Amino acid sequence: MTTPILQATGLVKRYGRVTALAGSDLELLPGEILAVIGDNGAGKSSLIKALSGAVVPDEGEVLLDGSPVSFSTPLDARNAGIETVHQSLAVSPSLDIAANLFLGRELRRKGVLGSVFRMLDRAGMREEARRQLDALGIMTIQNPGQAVETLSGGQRQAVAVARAAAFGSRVVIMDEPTAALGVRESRAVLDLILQVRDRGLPVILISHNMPHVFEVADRIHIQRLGRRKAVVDPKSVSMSDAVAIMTGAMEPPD
Amino acid sequence: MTTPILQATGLVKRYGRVTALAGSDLELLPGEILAVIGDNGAGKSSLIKALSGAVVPDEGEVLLDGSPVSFSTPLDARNAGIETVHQSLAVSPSLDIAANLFLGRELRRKGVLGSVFRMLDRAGMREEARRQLDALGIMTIQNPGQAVETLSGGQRQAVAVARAAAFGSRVVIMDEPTAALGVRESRAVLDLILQVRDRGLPVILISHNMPHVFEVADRIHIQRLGRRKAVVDPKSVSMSDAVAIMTGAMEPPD
Amino acid sequence: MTAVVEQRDRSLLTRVQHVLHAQATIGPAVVLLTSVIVFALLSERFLTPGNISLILQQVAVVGTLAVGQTIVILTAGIDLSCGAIMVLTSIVMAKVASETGLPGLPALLLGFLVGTVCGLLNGMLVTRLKLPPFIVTLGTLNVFFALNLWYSGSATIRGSDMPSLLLWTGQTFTVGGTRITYGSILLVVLVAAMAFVLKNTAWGRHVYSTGDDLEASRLSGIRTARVLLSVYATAGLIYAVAAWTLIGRIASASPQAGQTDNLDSITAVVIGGTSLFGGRGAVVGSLIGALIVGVFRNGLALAGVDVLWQTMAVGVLIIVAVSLDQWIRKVKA
Amino acid sequence: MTAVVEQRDRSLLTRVQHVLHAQATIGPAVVLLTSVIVFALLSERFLTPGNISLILQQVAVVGTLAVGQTIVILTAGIDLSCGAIMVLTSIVMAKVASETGLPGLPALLLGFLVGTVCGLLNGMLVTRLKLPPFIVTLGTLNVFFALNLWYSGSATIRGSDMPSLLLWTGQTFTVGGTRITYGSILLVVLVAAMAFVLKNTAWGRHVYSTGDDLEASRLSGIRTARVLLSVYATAGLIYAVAAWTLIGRIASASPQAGQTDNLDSITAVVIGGTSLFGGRGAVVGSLIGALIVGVFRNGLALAGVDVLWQTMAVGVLIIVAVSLDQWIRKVKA
Amino acid sequence: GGGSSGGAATLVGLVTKTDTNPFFVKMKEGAQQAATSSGATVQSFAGKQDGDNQSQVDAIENLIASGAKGILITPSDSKAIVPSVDKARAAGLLVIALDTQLEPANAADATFATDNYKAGLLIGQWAKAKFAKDGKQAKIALLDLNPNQVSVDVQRDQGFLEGFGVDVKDKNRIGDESDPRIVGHDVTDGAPEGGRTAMENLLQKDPGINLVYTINEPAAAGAYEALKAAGKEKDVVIVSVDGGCPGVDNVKAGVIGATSQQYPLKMAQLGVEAVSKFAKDGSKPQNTDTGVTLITDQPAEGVESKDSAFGLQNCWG
Ligand SMILES: Nc1ncnc2c1ncn2[C@@H]1O[C@H](COP(=O)(O)OP(=O)(O)OP(=O)(O)O)[C@@H](O)[C@H]1O
Ligand SMILES: Nc1ncnc2c1ncn2[C@@H]1O[C@H](COP(=O)(O)OP(=O)(O)OP(=O)(O)O)[C@@H](O)[C@H]1O
Ligand SMILES: OC[C@H]1O[C@](O)(CO)[C@@H](O)[C@@H]1O
Ligand SMILES: [Mg+2]
Ligand SMILES: [Mg+2]
Repeated sequence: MTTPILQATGLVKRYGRVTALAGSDLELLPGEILAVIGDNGAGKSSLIKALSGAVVPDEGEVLLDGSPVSFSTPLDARNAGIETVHQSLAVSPSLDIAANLFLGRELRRKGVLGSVFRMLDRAGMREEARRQLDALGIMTIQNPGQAVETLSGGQRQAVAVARAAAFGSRVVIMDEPTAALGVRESRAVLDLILQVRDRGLPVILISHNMPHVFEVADRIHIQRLGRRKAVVDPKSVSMSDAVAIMTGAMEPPD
Repeated sequence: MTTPILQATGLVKRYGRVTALAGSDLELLPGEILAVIGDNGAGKSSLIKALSGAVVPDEGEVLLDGSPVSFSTPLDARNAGIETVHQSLAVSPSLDIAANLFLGRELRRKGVLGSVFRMLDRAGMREEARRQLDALGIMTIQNPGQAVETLSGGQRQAVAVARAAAFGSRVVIMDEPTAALGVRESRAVLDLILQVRDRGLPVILISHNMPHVFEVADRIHIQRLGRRKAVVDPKSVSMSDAVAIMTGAMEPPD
Repeated sequence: MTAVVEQRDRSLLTRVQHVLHAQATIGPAVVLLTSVIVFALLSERFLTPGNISLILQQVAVVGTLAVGQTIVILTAGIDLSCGAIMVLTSIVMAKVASETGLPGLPALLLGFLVGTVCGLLNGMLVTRLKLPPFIVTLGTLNVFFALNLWYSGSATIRGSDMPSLLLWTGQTFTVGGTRITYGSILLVVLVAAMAFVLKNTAWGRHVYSTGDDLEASRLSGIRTARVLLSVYATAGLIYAVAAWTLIGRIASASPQAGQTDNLDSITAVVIGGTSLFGGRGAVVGSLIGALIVGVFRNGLALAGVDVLWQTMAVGVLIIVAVSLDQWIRKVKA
Repeated sequence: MTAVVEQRDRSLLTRVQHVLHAQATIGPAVVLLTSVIVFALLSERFLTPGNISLILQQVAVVGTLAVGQTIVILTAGIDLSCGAIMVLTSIVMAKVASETGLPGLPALLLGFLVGTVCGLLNGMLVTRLKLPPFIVTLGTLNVFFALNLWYSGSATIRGSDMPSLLLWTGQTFTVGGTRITYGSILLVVLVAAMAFVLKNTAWGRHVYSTGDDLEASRLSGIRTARVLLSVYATAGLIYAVAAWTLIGRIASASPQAGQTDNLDSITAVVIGGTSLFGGRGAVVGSLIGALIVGVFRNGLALAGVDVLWQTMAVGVLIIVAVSLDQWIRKVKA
Repeated sequence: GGGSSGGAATLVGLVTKTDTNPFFVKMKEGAQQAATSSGATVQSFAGKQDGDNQSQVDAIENLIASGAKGILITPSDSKAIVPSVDKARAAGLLVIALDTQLEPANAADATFATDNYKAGLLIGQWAKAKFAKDGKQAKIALLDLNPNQVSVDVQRDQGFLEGFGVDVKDKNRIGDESDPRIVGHDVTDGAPEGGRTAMENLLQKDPGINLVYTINEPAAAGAYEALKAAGKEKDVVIVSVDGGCPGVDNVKAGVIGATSQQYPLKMAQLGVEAVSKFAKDGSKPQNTDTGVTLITDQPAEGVESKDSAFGLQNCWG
């Protein structure tokens, strides 16, 4: 069996009296789209937060390419090549699109202006942003210099997705990226996910939308009560069975 | 033809340079579920905000039971029997469930305690809340005295939905009530909507989820570019045609 | 909605945290109790009835202001102008009575009216111009202070020129050999009444809800602008009550009084566990907060500690008390 | 994503609003210009080079503080302790030099160090204890002020006892017959440098982004705690520069100075158009804000208006300027 | 105000410590009166509170810019203000310190003030005689101005102690004494609120206090309220400085034992006249002691005093 590119074992995360993760495992194989489904509160977001450095798990281990890693900040995970679109879009409303795309990894000017005066290469970033957005074909944004707060919810979502897709080098994680999107916009994001996978990058996709999940996922991780209940193959399990496992109405096939 | 219970004609709403509503109409017939669909930014939320007093339209008219009304605050609409679940859940996190259910229409104690000292009937409200939640069968909340901030997103959604269903006397409006919900929770909300309709109350449902829309709607209002593009019958139009009209790929049949 | 996995906590600390969490104002109360015990051990004079009564007198003005400040902060506002409103109203009460010979009661009521109007002005600027309360009251602070200087002609009005009603708050009565001022009693009554109203009336609930999430409250059908207006106006009225207490305390009305009381009242509210972000807190906490500061200043003074270190102690206290309170609140129900 | 329906605005007012909106600090700039013109018409003495230079001198201290205050407010913080840090560092610089005979440069650097450490302490309390900046700095304000009283022994240190470097900011040079202090120049240089850094470096961007949405910034991979620490520390350093300017300005170091400068610096920032909610604003605006207040005070004084009305004017100014600015910002791009 | 047109009226600046102490209110009045009779214009400024040096610095500069001929100032910080005074003098203005000496005193062209040391000395001597006569052991509380060791504060406090026969050690420093009769010092900001709290604190330290020195009468009024609330007003002797009408009333009522009366109106009048004269012929005035009178209804052997009737005839505010 191939080593998983990203693996978690026995993750535990407590918030006060609530245990969000009660010993959860996860395996992401190279080049696959792994969907994560589960009821509200099943611990899906908590799981991917632990994988992306957004929270530090109380117990358990995360392995990247087989070697243990410990992310204490989102930056650590990002530096390891893991890009995440969080459920609560992590964008800065007052900054423009280009600034948001490059947030935390700004390009600097060449020469002394950059090295001594630490000047940003604004033009470079705008151009690059323009290029990325075009390449992804996800939307026709007029001007990467537009402030994100002037975008609609769907457009903001697109910026966050574009950022992850553009910079992810090992893993891309998306937490309900289409929840607020219209039909057409959702379609574009699904296409983008497939596109990313086709570039060879594995994707973790959290979604409540079963048709979407069954359309794009290679494998489906079913989360229940803070644990991985099962991993199923969308080609061999029906949508209603997956939902039944998810809600506890049915035991997973073994 | 029956008079629509709620009707809007030529609504216009501008935000600075953006025109969210460019002369939008709407008709809600007695006892029906009217779905409103449209791209992100098509003006769906703006439309129902104008109907529920959350914003005051710049132009246009709203008629309730055939007579013109003008709601300058959400309270006006509520007093007229229109209950709304907004896309950005309007709940008060630090208050408990019962307090949220009765927010703005608190029950007072009987006798002088209530009339002179204006004391709240806390016990009465808790009991009534308990009863409402049970009757709706939407969830098993242990304790109506629990603060809303301790609930999961899905549970909060449920509180907002329960409030609208419990107090709506003329019209219930729901803006993407299932967007953040899991499969099971979405199911419960859809059942609730049907239940409300069966009580004889008409419902406006905004949703991006086409299967949901086609399952419950009696008629579908398609919003595009700030206007009503068409109203279609889900029994005679296919899902893909509805989406095509919504995105402008197809002209509505006339 | 998945049922939540509960678990029994093992650590003692977490258990303590839970017990404390159950009651909102218990954090400040613990701080108060602890400091009282420590100071009682440091000086046998501390726990005498006379000294307790003195502390109550010393916190009466700031404590009364803190009642008004609390309701403003509960709506996610802040009132930098409270001291200025208090001074202005104290001057109005005193000057009108001493110059026109207006009897005590109408003079007092006129002062209450002026305080209410000042508060209303704040409220109108906050709700109509939609400016942050910090900015509004930073502005009106200057305006009210200037009005006060102008109306008073910068002159102090002495107690002997005023009707006795205005000085009543400084009068004492004796209970079991201890002298207590009516001003202290007024504070306690005010706190009790406000606590009742906040807890048991729809208005109180709307105050919390407005501070918690303004837009959500508005969409829920609360007339948030009206709630805010009523809160600022009520706060103004309470500052006028504080003005009455102030007159009694210094037996005069001085246009330069109360200049540090803005921050002092905020300090009391904050130490008392009310969140600056609105929606959370209690007026009883603010009274306790004012008492904590009073106990520290008095206790340190008794122990012969220099004012300088009292100031330092208040600074440290703010940070420690609020941290403690936040630690207690961290446990979600 | 549906294309947005645009429309041409017809009303003149809306058009004016749009033009103003294009440039962030243009609101405050308009206010400044208008007031300069009005005062120039009221008094022929106002627009003389000497008077302009005087206004610059008078705003130098508050303006410098406002530079530090601006970056703190940009992160959605607030610094009530800036005046206390300034006074403390001015006393440290002056006393160390006058008592131990330390030469000017090391004394100055020591002061800078102390300011930075004070700021760092604020930053640590904000990031580690996760307390609201208002509360942290309300606490440290008392702590720093007490330290200042303690270290100074409450005594003013005279300029004649200090090395001349410490007084340099008060020295003047003459340009075209106008005397300009080095302190004013220092302020202008500081504003220019900070404006450059905020606009053109990643750090600047992260300051805005952290203030805009802390959690979003953290999730985007910004080390927000580090950004906040660096902001508070830098602000502390800038307050130390203000201390240097203060010493030059009053040619002495007084432990009693700067008590009202906290609110004054916030006033400058707020009039300058920076949002108290963080993420929006510019340091140039704060300089303009400080100048507006300075122009008003000076202009009214020249016109022979009583201080009382100057105070009133500042109050009204705050509200009017911020309302105007908000009105301009209402136009979404 | 006015003074915008060059050449017409002589502009005189008056910079007081605060706007609110009746003493300074009186000064403003005195200056105004003198200005009307000598054809000058007065523009007044004040600090935000006692001790606010920065506002006074700004005021001096604005007056220089306004073309004032002279400045009358009661310095809040007698040391820190000196460089600004130097600036004004260098710009050709006449600067007169009123009420409170600069440090050094000759930093001003002249000082028109009470001899504050003497004001303190008189009440100290009076208290000493009174306590000797009553055969009581004194327990002294000193309610000073602020921690800044301002000249007026130091002079009165030390004068009082010397008058009372306490070894003051460094005469330029408050609080370095080690006499067991002294219960303690506290600061009042020269205002009633501060006076009350300071009195309360010192009473806590030693409830047996029976002699209270206060920097001025507003502070004394606050102190009295504290004593009253503690039921001690009958057992304690208060001495003060100012001799304003309310203060003298208090002497009459027995609230204050003795007070050193000052003459702020005179200070301001002389000041305005001196500036007017300077504007005409450039002549500079001499230092003037505006006088001090001990007011008490319980005269003491060997200490010259007047009664409250005299006090009321000569009081201000
Ligand atoms: N910061 C937090 N503080 C307290 N409790 C939390 C926090 N984050 C999550 N929880 C709790 O942990 C549990 C798991 O939450 P999580 O967000 O991981 O669920 P989810 O599967 O992503 O749900 P959803 O589908 O609604 O997004 C829930 O009970 C939630 O209330
Ligand atoms: N408060 C506001 N200020 C400025 N622009 C707004 C505001 N509210 C809505 N808009 C703009 O009006 C347009 C219509 O928004 P609306 O929320 O009505 O769309 P919607 O159809 O509900 O979209 P979605 O499906 O994303 O909820 C959008 O371009 C939006 O950006
Ligand atoms: O605060 C001290 C000041 O108070 C006065 O006594 C007036 O009440 C002045 O003489 C003195 O300068
Ligand atoms: Mg989630
Ligand atoms: Mg919407």
